[in-house]
Amino acid sequence: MTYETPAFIAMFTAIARSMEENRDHLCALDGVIGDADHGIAMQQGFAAVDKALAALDAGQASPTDVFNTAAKSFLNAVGASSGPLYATAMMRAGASLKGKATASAQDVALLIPAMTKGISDRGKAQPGDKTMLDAWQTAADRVLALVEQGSPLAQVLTEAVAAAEAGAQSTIPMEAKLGRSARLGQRSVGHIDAGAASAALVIKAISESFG
Amino acid sequence: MTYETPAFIAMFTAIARSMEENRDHLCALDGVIGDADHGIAMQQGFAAVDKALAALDAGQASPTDVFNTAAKSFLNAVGASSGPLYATAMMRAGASLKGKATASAQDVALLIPAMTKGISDRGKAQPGDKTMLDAWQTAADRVLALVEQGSPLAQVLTEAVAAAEAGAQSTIPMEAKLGRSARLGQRSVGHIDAGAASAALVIKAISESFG
Amino acid sequence: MTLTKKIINSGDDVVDEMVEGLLLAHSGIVTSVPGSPRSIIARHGPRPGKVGMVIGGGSGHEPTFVGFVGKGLADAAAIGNVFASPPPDPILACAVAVNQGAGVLFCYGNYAGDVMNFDMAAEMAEMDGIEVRTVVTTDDVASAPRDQRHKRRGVAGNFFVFKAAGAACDLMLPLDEVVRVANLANDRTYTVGVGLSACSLPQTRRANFHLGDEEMEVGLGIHGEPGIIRQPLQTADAIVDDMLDRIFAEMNPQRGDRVAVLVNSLGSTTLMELYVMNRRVRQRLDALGVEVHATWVGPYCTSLEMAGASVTLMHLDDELTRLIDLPCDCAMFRAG
Amino acid sequence: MTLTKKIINSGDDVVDEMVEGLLLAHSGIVTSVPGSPRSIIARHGPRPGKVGMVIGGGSGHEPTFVGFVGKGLADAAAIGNVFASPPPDPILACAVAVNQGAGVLFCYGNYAGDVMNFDMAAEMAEMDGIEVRTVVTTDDVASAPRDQRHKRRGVAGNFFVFKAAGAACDLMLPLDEVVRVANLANDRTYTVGVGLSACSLPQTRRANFHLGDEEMEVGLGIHGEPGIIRQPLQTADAIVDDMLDRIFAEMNPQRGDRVAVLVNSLGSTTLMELYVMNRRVRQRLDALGVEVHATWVGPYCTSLEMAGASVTLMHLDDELTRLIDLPCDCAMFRAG
Ligand SMILES: Nc1ncnc2c1ncn2[C@@H]1O[C@H](COP(=O)(O)OP(=O)(O)O)[C@@H](O)[C@H]1O
Ligand SMILES: Nc1ncnc2c1ncn2[C@@H]1O[C@H](COP(=O)(O)OP(=O)(O)O)[C@@H](O)[C@H]1O
Ligand SMILES: [Mg+2]
Ligand SMILES: [Mg+2]
Ligand SMILES: [Mg+2]
Ligand SMILES: [Mg+2]
Repeated sequence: MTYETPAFIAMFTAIARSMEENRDHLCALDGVIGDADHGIAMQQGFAAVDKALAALDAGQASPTDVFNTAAKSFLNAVGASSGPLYATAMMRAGASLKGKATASAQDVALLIPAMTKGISDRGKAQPGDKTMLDAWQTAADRVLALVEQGSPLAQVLTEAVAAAEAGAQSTIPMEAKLGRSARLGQRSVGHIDAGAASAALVIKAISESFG
Repeated sequence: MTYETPAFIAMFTAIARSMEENRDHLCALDGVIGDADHGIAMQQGFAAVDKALAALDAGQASPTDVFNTAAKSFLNAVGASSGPLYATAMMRAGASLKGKATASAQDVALLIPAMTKGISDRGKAQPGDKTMLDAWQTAADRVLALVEQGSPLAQVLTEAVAAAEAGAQSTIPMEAKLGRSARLGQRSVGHIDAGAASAALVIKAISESFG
Repeated sequence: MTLTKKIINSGDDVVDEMVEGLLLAHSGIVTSVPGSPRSIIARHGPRPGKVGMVIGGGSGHEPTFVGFVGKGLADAAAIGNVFASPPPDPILACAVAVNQGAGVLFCYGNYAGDVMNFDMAAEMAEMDGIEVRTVVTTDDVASAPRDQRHKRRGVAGNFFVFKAAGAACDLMLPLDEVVRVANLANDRTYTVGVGLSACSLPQTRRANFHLGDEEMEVGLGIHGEPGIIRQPLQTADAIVDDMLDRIFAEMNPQRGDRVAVLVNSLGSTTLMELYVMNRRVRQRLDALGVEVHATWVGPYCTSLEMAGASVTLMHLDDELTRLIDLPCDCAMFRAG
Repeated sequence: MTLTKKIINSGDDVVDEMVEGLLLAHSGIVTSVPGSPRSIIARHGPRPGKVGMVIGGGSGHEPTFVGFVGKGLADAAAIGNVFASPPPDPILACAVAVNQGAGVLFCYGNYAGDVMNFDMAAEMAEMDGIEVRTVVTTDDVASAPRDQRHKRRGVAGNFFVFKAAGAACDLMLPLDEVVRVANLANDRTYTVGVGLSACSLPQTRRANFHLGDEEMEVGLGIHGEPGIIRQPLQTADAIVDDMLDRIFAEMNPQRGDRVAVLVNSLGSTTLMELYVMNRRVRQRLDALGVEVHATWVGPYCTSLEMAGASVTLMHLDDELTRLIDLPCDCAMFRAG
């Protein structure tokens, strides 16, 4: 099975819907150790992406165009920490599909490691710093292992979701090292990182969109 | 029976104690249709009076001196509406005892009409305007009638308290015409006037002090 | 009932400690009359032959009144307890301190307590040979019907009346003229406020009235006095529209008219909200062809930590325009 | 849970509507870059050969940042969503607009989001041939240990750093010197804040953290980030003493030293409370023989409607004293 531009647009619509539904929940999580706006950033960012993609000529645009448009519109709608991180993630994902009008199942699976690379390059976080990277990296590592083994896309994505959720949960006992919660030290322990929680939701929406 | 300086100092101490006890209650009453500070004004004013009188040489000071000192210290501690009204009341009371080292029972009874005159002169309220005057005037009228009949002081004061309380209650159905609540029109109806409520307490403290 | 939280030492000391702190912060601009710490005077205001201008009222409205003392504005402010008129003594001390032989203007909001105390001070000043004239501000449109304008409260519009009268004094106009200007400014100034939550006095630390979770009070006073109607919270545009409808009904603005605008916070309403309101104020004035000559946005006349805001329009003529534009130098106010 | 009350039209539009309202209110002082409404520039700031100074950050801290744009201060401010760094585009638009060939300083608070977005904008500006240098403010003493000063947040002390750096630009110092001055100002600026209640974002209208009825949070950030300790509400004097003890431990003030003081409200804490705090600040400084050169009191760096306050000291030397004293002309700030 192959995937073309509309599939990626649909993927972003699915993410946007999930962020809309989880906005207040994510704000509450961010409120515990941050500034309580993460849900707004994610909702507003993906709503802007959805709107920008709706204006795209799906017949003309390549999958890479979809990701680049998404990156730009997310960044400009959001700023914040999430803006540069997700915009870079999307640009890396777009680059990974460069020149392809259709993407293979493997291309789709490898979007997750590509996005993770973007987040890691931009934010320079390390796994264990209690950030969204803890969810993305756990998912990306699992994806790479399964792609290596030639697992089918459905399985890769299902396991990516599980890995992302585990990665998000793993932030609970961590002490924050980066971002707004970095100054909390011990007081950040015992709470999930909001960016990691939303990352798991994003990966879930991607998975369901291709599942 | 006659009354000298210490009796009037004790009277102010009794009033101060009552205002202290009723401060928050009077603030709450003022809050409904005014600015919620009447209890503070009364408490602070009579506390200042009490303090100033404590510094007075009771051997040297005349009853008039007591009232004049009280007037001055009340006014300077309070300002507000209550300040000029009570200060003028006390000055009129002091004037009514002018030249007397000892006051008769009748002199004491007539303090209430004297104070009322001060409040009325200063504030230019009419009975029925929903102010403290509604309590004072009702009490003063009763006092004058009983003094006319030659009633004993204890009876005069007891009936003055009942009249003041009735006068205060009578403000409930009134529409405010003066002071902060004047702009409320109909919305002031159904609530007791804070100044009338405190007036009844002042008269009660006076009565108990001489009772 | 839980008490509100404030950064104070004691409710009884808060006014004196505030005065101490503000004299230290703004020592180049204000000082107090020796022996009368609640009589705040401008260092560079009074000068020979100039009418002295004394404002004042209760505390809790900062920067009103203390913030409006300075060259080109008020020469002195007498400060009362929270929400309570100052007694006559500090008012008199102000009058004596700023009197330069040309007479003194008393200018303050129209409240029974202020009127009684300022009138007593005026009588005492007259006994000292100081000529005193009084103008009370009555800009709160919601506080009495139009035919009883003299009964209205003075609220945030004080700002414009003080500015115009202070400029008139600074221009060395005689007392009669200063009084005329102050009355003119007051007559042409209109305010409507809305409250979203109560404030609490430092001494009781209890909400001084109660509003429902979704309610606002239209026309409430700057001490939390009830207004004319209590209704569900509206959008910023709807709130401003209602305020301006009430103001326009009296001001009767004509195409080509000029106004000064003050969008004022009652305390905890943020600049963000005030600017959103100002946007709508401008839309409405533009639609009428009314020119906005100057705009002030911020907490100018507060009611402790109350949430809410007011809009004031001053209907300018050439004289008031010139007076409003005249530079002044006070601790918390920027002109021009 | 009940929603907080705000005077807005919609949480999604509030920032754009605020910008519209403020450009209308202060049109003599600021305007926006055509096509980039959230890039606010000074009308009289940029001029040939002058280093351009760009500040910025999330909305919700007004008058920070928009209020500090004007001659002698910042040349431009890029405005983000509430509590969110602006994206690179409006920052870049500011840099392009104020670039006069002498390079551009980016100066803003040290937050991960701001750093990423400003750095992206700096890269883009460099590609356009504009030399950009960055100084992040790190004045919040409570936000990291002393040996990790570079990790600290930038809070109300922005005010002093922007003032000094803006004055350096106004004096036509070259970019290297401006960067040196900004770093010097930041190194000598210390802030500690306390929070008494939460704020709420306009989009959610829910308290963004929870504090007990009698509690305060010492060292909290200007977005409601938790501080270093949560404890029962203290008196004003005790709160100030604790703040100053933390500041003095780092600043190490000596008899004869000079400081500038900022007593700042986080939103709904009143001027009355701030002046009470200032009184104590002065008592403590007097006791140490430290001279207060200038004092600012008011809401300069807010956190929406949060209750709370901060104290900032800038440890002056002769150079900083001169820079702080230099007149400036912005919408919401009075210097000198
Ligand atoms: N350097 C970083 N690398 C990766 N993720 C980061 C980094 N800094 C912050 N984050 C993530 O960003 C999240 C906060 O995002 P958001 O609330 O949208 O932005 P802001 O911090 O500007 O309010 C955090 O929960 C964390 O997961
Ligand atoms: N002109 C007046 N004559 C008599 N009493 C008045 C007058 N104006 C106000 N009052 C009384 O004063 C009371 C309010 O006093 P207080 O709260 O101490 O002063 P303020 O109105 O300045 O807050 C009212 O409840 C009313 O009884
Ligand atoms: Mg956040
Ligand atoms: Mg009252
Ligand atoms: Mg009062
Ligand atoms: Mg944020």
